[in-house]
Amino acid sequence: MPENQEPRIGVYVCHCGGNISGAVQCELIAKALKQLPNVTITRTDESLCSDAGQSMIEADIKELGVNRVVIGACAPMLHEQTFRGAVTRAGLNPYLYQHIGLREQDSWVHGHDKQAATDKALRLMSAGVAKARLLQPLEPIRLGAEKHALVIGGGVAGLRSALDIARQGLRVSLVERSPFLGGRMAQLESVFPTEEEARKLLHALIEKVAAHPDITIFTQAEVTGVAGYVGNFNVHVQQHTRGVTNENAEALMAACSQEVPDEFNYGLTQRKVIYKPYAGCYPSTPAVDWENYNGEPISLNGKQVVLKDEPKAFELNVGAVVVATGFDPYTPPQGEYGFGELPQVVTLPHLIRHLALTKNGQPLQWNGRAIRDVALIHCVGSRQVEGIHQPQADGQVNNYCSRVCCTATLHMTAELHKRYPQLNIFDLHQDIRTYGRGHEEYYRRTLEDGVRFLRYNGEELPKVSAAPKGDIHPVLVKVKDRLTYGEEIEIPVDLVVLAVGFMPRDIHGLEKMLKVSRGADRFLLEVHPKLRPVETAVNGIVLAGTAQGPMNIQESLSAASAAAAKVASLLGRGHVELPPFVASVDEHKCNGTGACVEVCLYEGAIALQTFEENGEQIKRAVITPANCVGCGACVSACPNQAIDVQGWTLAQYEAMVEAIGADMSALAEVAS
Amino acid sequence: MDNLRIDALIIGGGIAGMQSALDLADQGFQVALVEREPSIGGRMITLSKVFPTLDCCSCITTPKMSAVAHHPNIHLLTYCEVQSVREHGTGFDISILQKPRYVDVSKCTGCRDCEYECPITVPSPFDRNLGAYRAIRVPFSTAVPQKAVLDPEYCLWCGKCEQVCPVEAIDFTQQPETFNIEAASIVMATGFDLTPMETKKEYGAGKLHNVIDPLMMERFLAPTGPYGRVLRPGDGKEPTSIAYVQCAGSRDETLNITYCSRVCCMYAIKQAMLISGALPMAEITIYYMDIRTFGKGYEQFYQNAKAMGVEFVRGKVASIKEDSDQNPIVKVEMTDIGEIVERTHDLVVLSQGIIPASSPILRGGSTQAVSLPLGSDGFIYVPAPDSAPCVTERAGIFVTGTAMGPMDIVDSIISASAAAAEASAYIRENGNRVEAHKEALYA
Amino acid sequence: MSVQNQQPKILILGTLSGGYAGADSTGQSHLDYPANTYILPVMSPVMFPPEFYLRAFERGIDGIIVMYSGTDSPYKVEAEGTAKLINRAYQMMKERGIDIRRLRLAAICTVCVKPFLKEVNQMNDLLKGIGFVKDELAGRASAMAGKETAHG
Amino acid sequence: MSARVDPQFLTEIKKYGAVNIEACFNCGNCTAICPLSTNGETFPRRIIRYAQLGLKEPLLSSKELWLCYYCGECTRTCPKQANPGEFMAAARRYAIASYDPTGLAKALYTSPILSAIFLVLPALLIGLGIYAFHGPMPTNALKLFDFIPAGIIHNFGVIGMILLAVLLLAGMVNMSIKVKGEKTPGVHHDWMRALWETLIEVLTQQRYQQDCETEADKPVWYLQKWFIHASTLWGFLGLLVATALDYGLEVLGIKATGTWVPFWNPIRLLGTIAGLLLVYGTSMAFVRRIRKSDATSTYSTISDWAFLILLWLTGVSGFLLEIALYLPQPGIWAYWTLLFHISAAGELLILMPFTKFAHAMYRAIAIYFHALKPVPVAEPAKAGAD
Repeated sequence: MPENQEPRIGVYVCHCGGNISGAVQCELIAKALKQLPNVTITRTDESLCSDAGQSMIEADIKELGVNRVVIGACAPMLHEQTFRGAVTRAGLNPYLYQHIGLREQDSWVHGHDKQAATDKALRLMSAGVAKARLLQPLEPIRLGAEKHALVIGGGVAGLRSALDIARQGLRVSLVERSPFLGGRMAQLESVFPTEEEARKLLHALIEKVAAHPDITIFTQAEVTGVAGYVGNFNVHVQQHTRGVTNENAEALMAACSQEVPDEFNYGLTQRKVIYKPYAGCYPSTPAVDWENYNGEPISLNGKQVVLKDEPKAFELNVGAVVVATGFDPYTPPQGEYGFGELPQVVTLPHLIRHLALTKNGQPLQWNGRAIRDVALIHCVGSRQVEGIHQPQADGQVNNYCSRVCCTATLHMTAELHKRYPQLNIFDLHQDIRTYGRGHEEYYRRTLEDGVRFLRYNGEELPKVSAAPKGDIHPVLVKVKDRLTYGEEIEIPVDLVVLAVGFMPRDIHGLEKMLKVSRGADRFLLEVHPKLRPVETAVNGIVLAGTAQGPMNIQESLSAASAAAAKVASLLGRGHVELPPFVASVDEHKCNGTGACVEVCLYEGAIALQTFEENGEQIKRAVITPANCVGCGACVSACPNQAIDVQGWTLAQYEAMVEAIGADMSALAEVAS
Repeated sequence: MDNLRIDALIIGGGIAGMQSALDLADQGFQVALVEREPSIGGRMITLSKVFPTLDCCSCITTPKMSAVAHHPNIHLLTYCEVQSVREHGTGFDISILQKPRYVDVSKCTGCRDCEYECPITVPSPFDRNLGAYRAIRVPFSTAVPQKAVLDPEYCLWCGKCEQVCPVEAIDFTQQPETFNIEAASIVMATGFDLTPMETKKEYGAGKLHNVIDPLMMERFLAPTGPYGRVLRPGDGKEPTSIAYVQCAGSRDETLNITYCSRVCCMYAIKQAMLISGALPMAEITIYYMDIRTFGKGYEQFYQNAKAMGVEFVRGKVASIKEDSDQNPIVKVEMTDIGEIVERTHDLVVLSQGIIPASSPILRGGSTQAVSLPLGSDGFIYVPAPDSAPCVTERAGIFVTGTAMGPMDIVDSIISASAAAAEASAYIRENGNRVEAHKEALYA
Repeated sequence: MSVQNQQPKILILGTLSGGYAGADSTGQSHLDYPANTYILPVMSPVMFPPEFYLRAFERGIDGIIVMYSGTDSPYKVEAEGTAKLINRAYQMMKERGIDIRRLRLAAICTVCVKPFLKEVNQMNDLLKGIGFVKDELAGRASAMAGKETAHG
Repeated sequence: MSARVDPQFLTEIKKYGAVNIEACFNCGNCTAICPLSTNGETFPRRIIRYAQLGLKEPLLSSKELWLCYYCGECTRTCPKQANPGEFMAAARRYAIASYDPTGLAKALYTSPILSAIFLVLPALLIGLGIYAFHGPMPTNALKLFDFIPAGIIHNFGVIGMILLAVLLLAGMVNMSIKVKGEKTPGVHHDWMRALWETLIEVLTQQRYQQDCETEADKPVWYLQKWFIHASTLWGFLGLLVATALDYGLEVLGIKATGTWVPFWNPIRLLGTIAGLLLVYGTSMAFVRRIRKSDATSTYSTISDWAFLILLWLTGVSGFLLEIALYLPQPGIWAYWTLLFHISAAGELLILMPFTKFAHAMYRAIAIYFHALKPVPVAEPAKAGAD
């Protein structure tokens, strides 16, 4: 291999059609640099990036045995890759090439002083030569990648991700914690802005997912452990028994008598512990609610059947993981706007279910009382202000906007008005945020429906209390209305609806297993909102939907498809290729101080491992290249200079600095 | 230009188009990216910083531009226009017009010698006409490709550029050329325009000296901008009182634009914060109806701006007039207290809304190349936004970014990746990929 | 050809996502600045131990500007980590009698042309005033020697 | 003090017009664009807000309602096209109906059938009633008051006027009590000055003239809304004065009604000019309403039309009578015209408290209270200053 031989450096200075040569005396530099040790050939060319220029370099590598290439030309941004290509074509490792920007950083900025420009070029080029002597061949980090992705979460985002990944020709395992697919979307009735039936849309998607040959669905399953890295994650999954068979399921469900509050209807109704959340759910077979089942036998056809959960554990090898674990609606603490104290105070999700349970034509009632006046309060659990709102269990307040609630609330008021035109509806908001396509239309519509909008200040919240005796309405809402110059307005109502926001979900330590982090809002955090908006800091783990933050269905779908696109790019080729610029440890120098591990901020990038050498136990740092970003924090931390970033070593920098600081007069003399 | 056979044609080289192209190309698809301007980068490359992180905008855009330019699977077609799109099996036959640059791009090194020699100064649309460039120029410093382009409308054909060009790249004889692309799918990323200032008479109809549009303010604030500081275009004075008029081109039935433009609240707040950095003594007022800071981290951004002293006044500005010193006077009811105020500011920024790009690709009789139904808001119609947000009425044509409605950069980028996922699935499902993919050599 | 050894030398460590790209932007704008500036691309300056700067001064570099991306950096540790390292370098410089103004940390973005020029010109002006680092290193040595004599 | 919402109130006002006001999202554009709205007395949004929340008392006691001349700027520029100008008109109709103790105004505004009956019946009754007392119709010379004795007209007129005054007074007192609000102890108001200002404003319509036309598209003066309105008002007032003077001369025994005078007789001249103005003003208003020239003339209630039609008919018939007086050989039509004129004028007077006509008084009251400013209290001499 040429790269293991004594360096034979080829140095090339580009005229760049006069752009460099106009200020820099290229020929002199070539002549001067020829004097340097290890420099085999120096050349100048009118335009190195031209075909002729590139061919000349290739020929030198092949014919003169040049095994290190230094090029002084335009900015590396423009043509570094071009020349790497040329070097590779000639059979040399592409990383045995060093690019020096002589145009943007020299000739174009020092054109007034050709002497100085030439002097600078000479020093920069000799620094390049100094680095070239120390260049080592590098290979991109190539990791085998399972053409198989794991999607955690069977809500709309998880389903969409799974489908889109499978559509790119990859295998997908979909893990859902509950016995049924569909997530939060199944609890909705109609969706804005199209007014389509939520479950109809959802089922169209579920059908595609279920029918796709490359998607395996695991319900009642949870991730219990994650090891490995991009391309090769080893995921432990535990799956509970469904508890019933296709044959006996319906009969058992009918025979079952134990009932618990139905979380699908937010406890508005009861359901059995062998249950289906709703007709037409997927899978259609009922399942046992193990958390609530009291273990007592169920009598079926005279036989006593005791149901048993025998969870099975298995492993999945996947190349990437999509986290689509969704959100929880905010639950107001006891007393917030009378919640939990006044029976007439409910949340928006409650009302959605309540309305779904109320048949068309049936009057609107709550707690057996006819509803004539309703107040809806926005921003419950969102846009909270420290000192005003009761903090969460973790001491924080939700200072973010939940994005969806404004349109969802107006969508609800439109629905209420449509079904009950006589209803008086009051909407208490801070700002109306109907930002999306077709959303402002809901604002227009509800205004025209006669909904009364009142605006409160986030620091002076509306007050909800029981109405004084004798009032025909049970609840009195008081609000200092900004639209009426802060006048206090009293609204007697029969029902108060709290438009609750999105809460980051407790995903049972999953984020720790995956080593992904949460942002200040406690939702899962992306690497960068614009550069990599659906990827986490852990390579190969991507986010889909509301696990990342509040989103409506349309936005969740887009995010899920985007996550699928990332997974497809990552795994499509069967291997993952990462740039070679990662840390590497010189095992002869490392004595296991652990200083590098302390400074590293990237999970799993560097760790101390114990080796046995000559009968002794020694600790040594070991890099996992897949997790290293090459920042070099470990390099400066190591007291023994045992770590370097490949391609950017400290020794190379020392050599370059030495070349820049060196006395060049001898070189220059020869050249002139 | 040779005819091409590719998997996907991306129309529009802004951030959405670039992201779609990169996502498809990274999966190994052969992609062509058509941009009608001489450089890719779209609107985003002209911006200063981005909300809510206040990252330098070009730091995010230029790497993507560069990645597009160097990607082995992307054919970059700048200064080109789509002339017609015809169905061809499950794919399309597309006719593309290459507009003449009068510069041989295979020779041009982007040295800008021609630009320095050119005697003709032309107002630069890149700088919202606040600055000027030459009749022949590299479009802007971070343009991709870094190739000169000559503007025949202004050129005197004096030949000076031809004399100084070190690589003989100037070619006055270039003619428009037409070539064909056979593509398995199309992604529309045609972007947006601002609501024209002229439409609102009460706001001076674009005639007031110190009332500007938000993209002008971006250029004032951008490190690459024409002045490198914030000033009044009327007289160059440094403004000490600056006002933002929200919903100046949205949510207004008198303009026939009833929708919310979605980005104006955030860009106004962002600009306000940047201005307070550049002009610490400046007082900034934002007149608004509803503050719509709905995105991740946006509400906190808004609260920070309030804490920094940016004044938020609720009330729709009714009129803007000008005093004898060309100071704009804003009249508004402060609805919180029910008082009418007339305030004199040094500079007013109209937070104009987003309208669909006036691209001839989309509308205009005989030039309508891609016949796609539009929604009542004028943006490309999406029949099933709650199940397939990027799928248009025409099979094989997908839409992304602001071509489908107002959207911020984050949402555009996510939507771009989603469109890429849809397009790639479509290509695979129809089994008409053109060739085995190439891998990016040094990704 | 002759070389100009009479100019103090400024080493610039520019991050690929910040200062180095900022210098390229300055070049694209064809704006002049002093030629005694030598820009080396770096991934992140957090890799340089404080001793690195000391050795650079010993090798004849008279001023160093670290142009990093700070909080805009793609690397989590860059902003805080670099500042810590530079502070340690300042300590060591003080001990060696090197004027700490010879080492500057500046956040430069990819299109920060004006801030780039400002930093370079400021450092150049400073060096014109305070001269070569070798004199400081020698002066310190002689001062120490003088001190010892005085006390001895 | 907190106020309780009444969601039905807006529905009530909408019966009086207020097209599309439900679209209003309280942006405040209308109030800021309004050339007449001033701090302390902002409108239309304040009034709209009262209506939206059902704050009936504040709405009825707001003089702002009457300070609006309905120039239409708010409606033209409203971002929701909620038509605030028309809302103000509707709210004024609602207020007229509320101040009116008889309930007739409400019926007129809200029931087309009732208004139709009420429009035709009194006029018919007056006509028939007077006709019952009629005398001959000499054709050799025009002797109008042979046909209908002037005494009858005068007596009917005086009785009608008194009744009218009572009703109007009731409405005015109703309104005044509401608008005046609580008296602040120790604060005195310059009521003389306010009265004077009111008089000037009523006569000159200065605010209408100065503020209510947008500079940019102002038509020639005689086509301006202000002039059309003012000429109607002046015409009406001129005729009223001329008639009163004529009657006064008879009462004083100087000249019997019906005595021939040359057309340059000052009273006759005043009548002629006033009649011309009235006919011009009402005709132009007609044209504008029929053409729906702008927002202000787009929506018209039956009551609005009735008022306008009656004014026009009274004006035109009066004018015909004057022509007849100077014709050498007037036809029998002149007598019928007189009968018609008296019926129309009578109807106009009867309708006064119940239709748009009432704005003439209510606006004056509002302007008075608007002009009422506290008298600066002289600083009490400082104790121990001497």
